[in-house]
Amino acid sequence: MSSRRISYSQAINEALSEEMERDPSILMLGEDVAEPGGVFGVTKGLYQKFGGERVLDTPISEQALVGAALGASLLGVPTITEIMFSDFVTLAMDQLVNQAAKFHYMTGGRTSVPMLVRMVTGASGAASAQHSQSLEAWFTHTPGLKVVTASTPYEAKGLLKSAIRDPDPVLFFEHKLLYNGKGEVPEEDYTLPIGEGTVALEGSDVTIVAYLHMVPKSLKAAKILSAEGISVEVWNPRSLVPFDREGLRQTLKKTGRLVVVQEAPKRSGFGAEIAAIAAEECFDLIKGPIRRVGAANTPIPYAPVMENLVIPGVDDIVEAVRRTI
Amino acid sequence: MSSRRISYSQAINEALSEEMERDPSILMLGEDVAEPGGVFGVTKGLYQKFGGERVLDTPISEQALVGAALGASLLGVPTITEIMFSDFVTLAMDQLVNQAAKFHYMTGGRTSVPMLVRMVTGASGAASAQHSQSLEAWFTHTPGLKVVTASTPYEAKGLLKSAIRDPDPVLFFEHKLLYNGKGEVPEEDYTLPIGEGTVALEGSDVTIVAYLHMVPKSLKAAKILSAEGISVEVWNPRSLVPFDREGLRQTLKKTGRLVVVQEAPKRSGFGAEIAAIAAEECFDLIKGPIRRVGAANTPIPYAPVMENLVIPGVDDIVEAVRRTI
Amino acid sequence: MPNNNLSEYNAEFLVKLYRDMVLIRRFEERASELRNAGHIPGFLHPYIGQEAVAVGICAALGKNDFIASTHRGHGHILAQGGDPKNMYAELYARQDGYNKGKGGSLHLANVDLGIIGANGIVGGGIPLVVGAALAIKRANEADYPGSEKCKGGVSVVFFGDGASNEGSFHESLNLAALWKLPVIFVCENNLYGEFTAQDKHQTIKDIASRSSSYNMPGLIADGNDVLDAFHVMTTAVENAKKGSGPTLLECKTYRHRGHYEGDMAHYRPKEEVAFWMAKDPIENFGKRLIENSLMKEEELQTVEAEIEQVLQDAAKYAENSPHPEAKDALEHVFVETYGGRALL
Amino acid sequence: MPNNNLSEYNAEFLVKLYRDMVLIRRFEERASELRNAGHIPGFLHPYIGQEAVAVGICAALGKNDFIASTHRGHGHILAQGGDPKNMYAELYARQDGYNKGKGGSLHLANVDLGIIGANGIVGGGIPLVVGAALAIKRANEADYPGSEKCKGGVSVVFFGDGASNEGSFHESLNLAALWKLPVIFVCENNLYGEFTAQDKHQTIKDIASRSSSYNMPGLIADGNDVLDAFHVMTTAVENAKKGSGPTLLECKTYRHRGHYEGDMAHYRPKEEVAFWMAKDPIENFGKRLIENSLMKEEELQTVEAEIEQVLQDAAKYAENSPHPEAKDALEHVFVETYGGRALL
Ligand SMILES: Cc1ncc(C[n+]2csc(CCOP(=O)(O)OP(=O)(O)O)c2C)c(N)n1
Ligand SMILES: Cc1ncc(C[n+]2csc(CCOP(=O)(O)OP(=O)(O)O)c2C)c(N)n1
Ligand SMILES: [Mg+2]
Ligand SMILES: [Mg+2]
Repeated sequence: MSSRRISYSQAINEALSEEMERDPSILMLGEDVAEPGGVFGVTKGLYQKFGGERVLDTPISEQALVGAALGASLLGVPTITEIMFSDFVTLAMDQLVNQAAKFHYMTGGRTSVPMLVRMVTGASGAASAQHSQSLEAWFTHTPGLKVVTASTPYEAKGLLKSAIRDPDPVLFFEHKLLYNGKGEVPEEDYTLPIGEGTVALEGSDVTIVAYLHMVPKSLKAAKILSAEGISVEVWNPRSLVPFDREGLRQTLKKTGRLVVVQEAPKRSGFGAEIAAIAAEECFDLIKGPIRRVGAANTPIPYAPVMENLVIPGVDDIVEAVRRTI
Repeated sequence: MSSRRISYSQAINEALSEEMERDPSILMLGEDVAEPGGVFGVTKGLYQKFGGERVLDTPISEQALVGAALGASLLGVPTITEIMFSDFVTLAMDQLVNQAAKFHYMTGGRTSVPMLVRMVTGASGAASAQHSQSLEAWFTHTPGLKVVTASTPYEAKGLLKSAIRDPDPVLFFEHKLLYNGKGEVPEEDYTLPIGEGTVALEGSDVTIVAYLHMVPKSLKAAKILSAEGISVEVWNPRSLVPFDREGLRQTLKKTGRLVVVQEAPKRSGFGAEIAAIAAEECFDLIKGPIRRVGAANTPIPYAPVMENLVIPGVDDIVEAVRRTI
Repeated sequence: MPNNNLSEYNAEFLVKLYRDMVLIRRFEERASELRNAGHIPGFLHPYIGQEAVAVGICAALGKNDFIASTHRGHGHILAQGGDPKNMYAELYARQDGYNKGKGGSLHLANVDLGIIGANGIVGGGIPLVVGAALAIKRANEADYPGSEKCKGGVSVVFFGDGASNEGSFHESLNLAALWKLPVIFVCENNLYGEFTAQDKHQTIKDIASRSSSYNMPGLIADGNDVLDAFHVMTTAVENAKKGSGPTLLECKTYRHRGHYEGDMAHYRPKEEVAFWMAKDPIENFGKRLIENSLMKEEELQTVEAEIEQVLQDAAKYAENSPHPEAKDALEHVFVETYGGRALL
Repeated sequence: MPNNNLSEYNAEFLVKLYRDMVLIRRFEERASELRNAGHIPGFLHPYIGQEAVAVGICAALGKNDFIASTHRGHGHILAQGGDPKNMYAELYARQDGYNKGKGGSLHLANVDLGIIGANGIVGGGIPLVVGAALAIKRANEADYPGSEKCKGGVSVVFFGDGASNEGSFHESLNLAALWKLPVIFVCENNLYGEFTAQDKHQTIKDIASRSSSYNMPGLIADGNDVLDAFHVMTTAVENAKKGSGPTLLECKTYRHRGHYEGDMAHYRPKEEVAFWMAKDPIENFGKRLIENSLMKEEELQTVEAEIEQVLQDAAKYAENSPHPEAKDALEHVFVETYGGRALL
């Protein structure tokens, strides 16, 4: 396969474009996603390519927007929806949680909901408390929703394509700070399997589990630790639901030590679930306390100096690993 | 202190009534809480006692209802709000999560939000997927919110009073299946401290951590296990935020074995947080896998035979404890 | 067209309207009995008194048209062609229920019949039909596998006076109007949301008037007159199908019983109840059919007898339908489970 | 009362209106420069062009009155008495900011000044003022510690045309109307929600007309004429204070710049921009003051000079204000932390 370096946001844009080309029934909806191409520019050119019948700007009405996406999906028109900042999903929780997540189940399997929601997530640029949250854990606690994350352009394109093709409601988390980062992406059509984690870095002393923007941070931490003679394996589950238990077990077999890293507040984040799985199912492999790194249990403050303290940094990861050894 | 046996719902009613009497600024809001006295009858008589100026029926508008409670609280009028079924809070998430939880913080401590939200929760009576959920974990993952639960009439009255007096936003979870259960409650005014767990049953082999309706179920399980010679300690954290880490450590010191029980779906529930705390902070005390009991990761089905399978039962708890020994 | 003039309609059609209303009434009465007898485990919100709305509205619908319903949904679903057998089986929580026992009254659905589902969330169905109409619009524009199922259709949502205060109402009407989608928003104003009278939950009388906020037509029908509901709905459907966009249609009606089984509805003034009982949609329509020599008294009795039989059979069908197995609870969380991984 | 007639008002008042508008304009221009110079880390949504709304509206308010604002909130906060020093300090993310550097532009608040807060969520502030009005009502009825702070007041929310499509708008107006609360809902229709023109997000022109859904008065003011905004608001405030309930007040206006700093606003037709630039609220009001001999050209210059000084001082104040310490981030999650337990 030939490949080239493109940005994460371009990788997403390509996935959207190619999938909409593949399937003429797919619709895209969101606030300023059409003519303006999205606040982060991720959907640029799609309106021009597919027209206003398929790429729709909506009013500022998150509940109706997500509900409309669900209704169309129920009738066999797959939808791709953008939540401009994932914080705004708080306005659409009923449609996602009570309706979309449960439809297939409540109808005894007689309906399906091929609905994809793009969640623009994470702290970036002093956006403060209502534009910086990482809310993925809520949705992993909502049976009926799949939750997928991407940490590189390669993952973004391959996983997003799979997520669009998935017959169930999928929330696809994209981190703002990753949009401009570049990476190798094949020229050819490809998909990555949902539900399979990946070893981002091989190592033998400790496993760091990380996803989204915590993957590059963990890789940096691993580099620093390697200089100290600590060999870190970085394992990225990629999708949180489904979660690759076997992958987790495999890496713990190698290392026996676990540090779980998430950007969301530490309390009750998905990192707790990962730690709990390890403590329940891999206890035989675990050699010491399972450490978690997450944001402080505070809202996200505005001042960069405070934001830096709250959001987990490379230092925090390094420190947690050191304490684990 | 003299006491008498009253129901959990009467205990709540007394707490509401006495607190509104104590503080003439408190307002109560909700759908059908005033004249009708609430769908579950919990607020009966309060409208008659305090009048329509203080006990207000609202339209079916959860977002405005919760937002109005917040606005009044911000101006120094404490509010008590009922979410008739906690599933409906999905419609008020912005006001709770983006606004109420963060106000004190975002304003650098210059405002406060003495707001109490009663969350009627849990599965009961084949109410199916949209009237049965246990959503407390979401709110424990939202810094700025306190999360309190009650498992007996005594706890309900004492904790609710503390929660109403608390200067921060508190979500108070009440389980429908507990409403009719009776228990001893003092005649005199009393409060129970938020942030302190309680040993519901002393034991030495295994600790079960449980809250809400899982407490009585765990006590039943303990009885069965006791007949098999297994001595179970049942520890109830009462409040999830703040969480009594020291209490958890104390019980684990005794038993070294942990089973965490919740009614919510197992994945990413608050039980995961408890297990993760134990695996991180009490690893030195832990003798074997930390088991979790929670609902199956499915929506709640209608048919009782299926609901029974999904919601954790006494059997499930017994089985988990047996596997832990 | 004088919408109330029986002579405008053929007799067969009129008898069917009558029959469908009786079916709903008796279905609900029996459901209540079956619940009291312990056969139905969950909530029931009886539709009794409002039959003319469901029947009049759905009579204006055809293939490729879709409805979304509410917690008080049995009437809508029967009117849209739901089979009492599978409906009772669902209420009984059995395998032959439309939802295989997983949904119950609040979630009865069958997309093949154009029923997007009852709903446990007040106002929850309103955004869904905006999406359904979007799918219809897509199917009108392009061919793709399945597009034939909704080409040319309209989508309809039922909701109550109480629901008209939810944010979803506002957002959905705005969106449908903006996109000129083929939606009819049918508000059944039965004067109460649970135990709260309309004048204690909103400051307007005619909910139809809210259409002006969206530059959308707002129509009012007598919700106790099946022909009026049908007639007004026909106009709205025509407009939707010819691309003129959505309509808000308010049907004024009343529920005869409490909000749910068990509610004695003491909060309603006696005179109000009496006023509306005198406007019983079935009794009055039956009388008119007789007065106009379209049916005879005995024929009304025959309808009753036939329906009695249908419902007896349906209840028996439900009773004989196997219970689901406990482990069925673990199915249908996802279509694609990735070898079970998604379920853990 | 001929609202536009300068002779109805005293000169001091008129000069203050002018001055307040200039303060906002220059505050925003400078904020933009300070951001470009790297002093302000977060988003900015400049209020330039809409000054007459904030100033006209807040001029009708007094002690015990409260406002809630939006992402485009600086103008409202200045008009309500916010001090540029503490505002710039907040934008700079410093300790002397109104929010001690924890909030930033989107969350500027000071309840003591009657400012319930800017808001990062479109429509997020609308329910808050319904609650504020409820507190006012309670304070009017009863005495309790603190009740003197809001007795007799009104509460006011600013929001945009885009926000009028959020469910919170609908629910809040219905609730306020039902309870006849002293609220004024001020919609600043600047014809765009982000990059989307009004006719692409709703099918009406006059958002004030949505008041009819709540049987509430709906008024329209020229949002580029500070006296008109003031006059219409005065009526609404009087009604609210005498117990007649809420008003929806639409102010027609325009933002001169892009949605946020960095947006070049290419999506707007040149003629439209030119049309509105010609209606500049400050320039035109200044001209009228001169024409009516209420101010002289030099006096306008003096105002400019004074404000230049105020803002220079404010920026200096901000620059000299200490940075918060990183560990301050861990404070103010709760009032009561139960000895730190609540924070872990
Ligand atoms: C979001 C939400 N809030 C509250 C409820 C509880 N509830 C069920 S039915 C109902 C009343 C609905 O009134 P209306 O819309 O007029 O319909 P009707 O019952 O009169 O048919 C309420 C409040 C609910 N199911 N969902
Ligand atoms: C709930 C929510 N949705 C979307 C956004 C992103 N956003 C910020 S401002 C804005 C436009 C608001 O338009 P309008 O209400 O007209 O106010 P204006 O910007 O014109 O002052 C949008 C969509 C948001 N902040 N909150
Ligand atoms: Mg009703
Ligand atoms: Mg605008």
